[in-house]
Amino acid sequence: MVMHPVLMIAIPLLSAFIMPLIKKAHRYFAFSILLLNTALSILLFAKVYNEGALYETIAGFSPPVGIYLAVDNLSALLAFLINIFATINFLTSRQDFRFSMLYLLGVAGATGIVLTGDIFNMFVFFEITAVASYALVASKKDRKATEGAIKYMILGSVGSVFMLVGIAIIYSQLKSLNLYDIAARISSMDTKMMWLSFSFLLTGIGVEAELFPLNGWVPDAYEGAESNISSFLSFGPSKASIYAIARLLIIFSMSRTYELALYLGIVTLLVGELAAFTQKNTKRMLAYSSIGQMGLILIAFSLMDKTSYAIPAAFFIIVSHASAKSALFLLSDKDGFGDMSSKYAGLAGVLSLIGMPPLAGFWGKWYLLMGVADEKIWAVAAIIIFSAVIEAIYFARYLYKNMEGKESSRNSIPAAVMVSISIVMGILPILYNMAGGVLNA
Amino acid sequence: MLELIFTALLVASFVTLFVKNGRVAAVISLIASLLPVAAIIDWGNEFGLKIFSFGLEKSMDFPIAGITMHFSVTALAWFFGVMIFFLIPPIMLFSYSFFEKNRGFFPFMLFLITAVFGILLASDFLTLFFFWELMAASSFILVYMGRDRKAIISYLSFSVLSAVLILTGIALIYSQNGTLLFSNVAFSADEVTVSAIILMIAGFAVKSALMPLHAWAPFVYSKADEPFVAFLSGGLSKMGYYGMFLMLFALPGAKILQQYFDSTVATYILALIGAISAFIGTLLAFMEDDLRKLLAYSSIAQLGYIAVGFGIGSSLAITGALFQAFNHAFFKSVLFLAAGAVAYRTGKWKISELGGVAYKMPFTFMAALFSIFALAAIPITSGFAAKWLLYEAAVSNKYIFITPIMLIASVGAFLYSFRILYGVFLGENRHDDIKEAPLPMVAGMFLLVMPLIIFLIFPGYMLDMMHSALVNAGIGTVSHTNYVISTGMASYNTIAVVVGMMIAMIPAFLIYVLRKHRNIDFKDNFLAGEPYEIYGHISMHAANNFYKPIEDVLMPYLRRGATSFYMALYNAMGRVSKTVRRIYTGLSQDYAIYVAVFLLIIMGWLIW
Amino acid sequence: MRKVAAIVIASAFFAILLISFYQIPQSGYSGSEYYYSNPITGSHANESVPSHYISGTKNETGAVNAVTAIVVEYRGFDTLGEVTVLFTAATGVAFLLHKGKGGKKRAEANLILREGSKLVLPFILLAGAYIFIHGHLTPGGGFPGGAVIASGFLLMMLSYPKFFMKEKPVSITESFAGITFAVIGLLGLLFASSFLENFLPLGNAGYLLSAGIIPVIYIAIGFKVGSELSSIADKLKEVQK
Amino acid sequence: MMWPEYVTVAALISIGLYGVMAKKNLMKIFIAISLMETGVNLLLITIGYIPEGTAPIENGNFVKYVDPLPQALVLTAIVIGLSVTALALTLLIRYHSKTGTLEYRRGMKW
Repeated sequence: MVMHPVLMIAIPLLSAFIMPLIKKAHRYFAFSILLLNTALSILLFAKVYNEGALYETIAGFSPPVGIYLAVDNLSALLAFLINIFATINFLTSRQDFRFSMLYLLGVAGATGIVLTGDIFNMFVFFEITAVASYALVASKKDRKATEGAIKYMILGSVGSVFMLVGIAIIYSQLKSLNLYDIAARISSMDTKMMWLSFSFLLTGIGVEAELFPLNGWVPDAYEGAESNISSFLSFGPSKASIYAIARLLIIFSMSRTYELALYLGIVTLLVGELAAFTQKNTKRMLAYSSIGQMGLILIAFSLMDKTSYAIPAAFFIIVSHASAKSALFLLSDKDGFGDMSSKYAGLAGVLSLIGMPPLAGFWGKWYLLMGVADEKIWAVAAIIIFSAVIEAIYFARYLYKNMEGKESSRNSIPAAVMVSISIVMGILPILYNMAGGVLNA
Repeated sequence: MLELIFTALLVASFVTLFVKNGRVAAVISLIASLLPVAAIIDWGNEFGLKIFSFGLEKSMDFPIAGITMHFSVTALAWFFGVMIFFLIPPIMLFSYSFFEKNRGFFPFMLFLITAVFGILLASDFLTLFFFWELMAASSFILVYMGRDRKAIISYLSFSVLSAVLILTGIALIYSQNGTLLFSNVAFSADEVTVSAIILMIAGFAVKSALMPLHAWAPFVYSKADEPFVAFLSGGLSKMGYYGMFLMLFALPGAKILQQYFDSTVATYILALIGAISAFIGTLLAFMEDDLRKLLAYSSIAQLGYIAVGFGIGSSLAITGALFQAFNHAFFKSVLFLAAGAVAYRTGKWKISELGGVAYKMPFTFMAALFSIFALAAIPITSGFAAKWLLYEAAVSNKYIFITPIMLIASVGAFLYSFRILYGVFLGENRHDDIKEAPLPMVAGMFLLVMPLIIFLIFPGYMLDMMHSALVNAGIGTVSHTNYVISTGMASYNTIAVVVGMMIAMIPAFLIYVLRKHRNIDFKDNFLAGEPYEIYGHISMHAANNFYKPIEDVLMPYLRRGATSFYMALYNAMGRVSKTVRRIYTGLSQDYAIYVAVFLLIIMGWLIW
Repeated sequence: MRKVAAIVIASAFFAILLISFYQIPQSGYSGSEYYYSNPITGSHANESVPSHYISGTKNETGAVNAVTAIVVEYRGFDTLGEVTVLFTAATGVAFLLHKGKGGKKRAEANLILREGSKLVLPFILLAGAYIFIHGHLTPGGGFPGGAVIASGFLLMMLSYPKFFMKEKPVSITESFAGITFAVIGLLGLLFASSFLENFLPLGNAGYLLSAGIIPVIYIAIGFKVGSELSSIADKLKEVQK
Repeated sequence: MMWPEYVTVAALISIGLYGVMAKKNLMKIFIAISLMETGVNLLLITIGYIPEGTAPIENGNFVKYVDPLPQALVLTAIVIGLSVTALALTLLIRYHSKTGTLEYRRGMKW
């Protein structure tokens, strides 16, 4: 079969359209679509891995004129991650067919952000995910959820306006919306306009990517939402957005933008970890911790131009954070690890986040520090060490707090499966070849 | 073959995870833990312990996860292997009776053993670090089962600190050398390498509980399961010293440090830290009422001596340090196990609540007694040989500041050993209803005492075992025969010492045997025959507030120790954190202001 | 305090936006500095993207209206996304507000409004249909057409307080319209080479039956937007207090 | 250079931003967001505009057409803005029914 990445977006959309017609079996239907999507993403990754980057034009027009999807190793892997976590997470849904629809749309949007090669198309997918997420966050129907969703919505809308301004400025200069066309011709752009558009785009995407200080909505939305939705937010939109920021950095490949991203990452990391340090509410603590991890991912991406370790580092931190943090969010509907699988998920998740092998977090930390040492940026190394210790302290407290659990979380088995993915990803050899032979000492 | 051992250990670990019955799990674990022992014995043919051989390979390249892990056994690793893996079967034997139900001790212990095996065999930094982290993770889970808040938080945060320090060091070394294989790494005296060495030694020092980084130890040692603590103190703490030895002498980091600083200041600081650890650890130990905490501080103190040896760095000192490490592995394991056995029968940990256990648990007492002799370095034990080598090294290198500290600490060791002996085992008999610990426990403890006795008489064997490790590191060895160690200053003939002690003992023994003695009630002994009743309820327990005067003098200073420093740091971080959280005011208007200001700032920063 | 800060920030923003817009060139889109390069092949073209649209619309899509050609064909994927966003919002509204029955009674509108709106409704619907059917020929298309249709229903809701959209037919229309769009896209993948690619004959440009799949998609969009907007209005009305 | 349009765009976006930052009433905040969206839409249109250009619908006689792409983008942007507004109204209705107000009262923080 010829592999079309567009199917990974079109099929969930189509099935979301079909959903109102088959209200009864919506859960099975949505689940099988998600499974199918995961299978497609595996095929896609296999193809991209073997044959190199894959381009798919849409509507038959060559790229800058038409839209196209550009899939490389990293984006294929991210698409896979988003879909497989979405599949597992979906097992915990207990609501009506509209929830399944919104969920599918959100997943399709996040996948689209990762796969698309067109900046306006990316904006559209951002909006799909964002609108779906607003509704999903509010799905709990209590005051907190509504409040969180409203804050998310206000900041998200402001962000999308800024993103659109950025796109408009780029378009006014280059008359093109294609990411790679823009990247190729960015040097012909007026410098001031370039910086302007970069700032607007960074701000716009940064709201979704939970960067400090654009992340005011994060703790409230995560706290207010149902635990499986917090989990969805932490592996879906946020990961897709941070990848979009990485693409943005590649397009505006200037040492200054990387420098800015590095500072931004550091500030985000410190603020997130410090804010999590004394937070008593588990979900809020996890949300702050997510902010910190996003900062770490951004730090990794900001070293992209300097060292080849950056991308594997970022990837593994993404894997570890997506799996472990999502699992912890899933467990957060009850205080305490009551049964075996939630104990396992909680412990392994925390161990992955603080970087213990053979979990994916270990490789993230390994590559990141390798990259930092390669570049000899001591301050960053010190900050990473500091934040790792802070993280260890509050996660130890989290583990202690959850040790005595009487009732077990309803989501414990999906959470355990999610964490297991972190382990599998930590051992799966194919991922390391991506990083080239850098490790074969 | 080698991968078979790893696989078998891992499989055993997974199997025991699902075995609910503690006895069955213990038997499986015992058998599994014999595998590394067998491997060590087999490799012993090359390194000086010829027992039998079944031809196990000495190195292995194992491709996993897209990278190749390099394993090979070196003389150093083998010596540490002897030190660590012989501990485990007796501990498992002990655990057979200790755990009624399998609550997770066995699987993670086996996992831990796998990790330690991996660390010792690793011949590149990635493999080393990988297994180091596995060790940290599995030991953390074992600590986690102790269900103590402080233990969990302190152990996890210090483990992570250790891990990131080591990882940063490794990354620096890699950026300088472009290789991670020990055999290819060539240190040069530049600041990157030097900071890498210092970072890694700091990381390893966390595990070996050196003084400023020891704060986790008292909490963890006093709250986790005893068999695990025995291994933690006896075995795992040595892994830190293994790493230090690797960095300082096997990859000659000590020379680089000397070259870079143009003096021995770096290693002198290490020795000083070790001596201070020994000193303060001892002080804290003899004021402690909780038996396990006492042993924890004692561990910190005893491990400090090893650092002194490494810091001095002469062949004499390192020999002494390794000897001390070996002794400590065994006697401290026995002591923790004995504490566990006592608690198993009495359910008590406080010295002030215990007493007279020896009357009911004589075998436990004997094992503990011998270990205490070794701990206090009484001349007839192997502990003495180690300390003697260390003192001589310190004196001969004119470490005029460190030597007295060590001597005082060593005297302090007598003081707290006495408290264990008298407060727990002797003195007023408060426990009439207990009986001797179960046979497997006693057997385990006696098995662990065996090496202490062997190396008491034949310290030369010990020196033989570490011979090739020292030679490979270019350190040189101390000349010796089986029972005579000769250094520049003097020679220590164990036969002579033992015989001398025996002769000194004979009169006492004769008195005990020949004279008719009568048992005097403890109360009479204590009150010199006066009727007990007139005193009412006085505490006859000599171990209670035994060192009150010293405590009164020293406590104000010790209270400002490392632990309170970390607590202050923790609280300060908490305040910073509370301030930071104020950013999130909960008003979307404020957040919008942040967004706008952020946009303005980055625009300004980028354009101008 | 907050207001002062907000005013300062907003005026700084105003200034910055003005200064930056000052530099946006207004020289059209055909200059050589806008010539694009194909990211797949790396070849450089001798035209800019917009001029390609202007010159190629008729031949490549068969439509006369370049905006429609872009919306449905060249950037049809965006439009699918856009429809999806609206669909998501409609679903979200229904998801969050469902079972909000009733609301307080409002006075009936007067006779003229009631009868008048009955009278105009067919014409409004017809106008909407006209707009989306002729999307490839005249200004307009599925979105404006759908909006016009929804406005007809809105008018009914205003004049008849008890007027409710029946949920089932609306959602079925919505679904089928969406399915049509996505299925046409997939058929493009099947019959032509890529998603949303035209597989119908282009016909004579300027005629109603021309431009391949554009009218089909626009009709689907028209129905979809119409039903979605009406259902959103309906849902919001239901909970009115 | 088209001053009136650009001034309007800048003013709309800034006023909208001011509203989001300073207004207490959530309804007003969403109105402000709509203002910003309108500003951006106007910006896109203005960017695509050529003086004396006509709508890009081919009618036989060659004239100067305006850039058709921004118009297509604006179409998308308008619909997205509409969707967000619809959802926002829904949430505001919910918020009002839970708290009886459209301002943050004892909300979540820290």
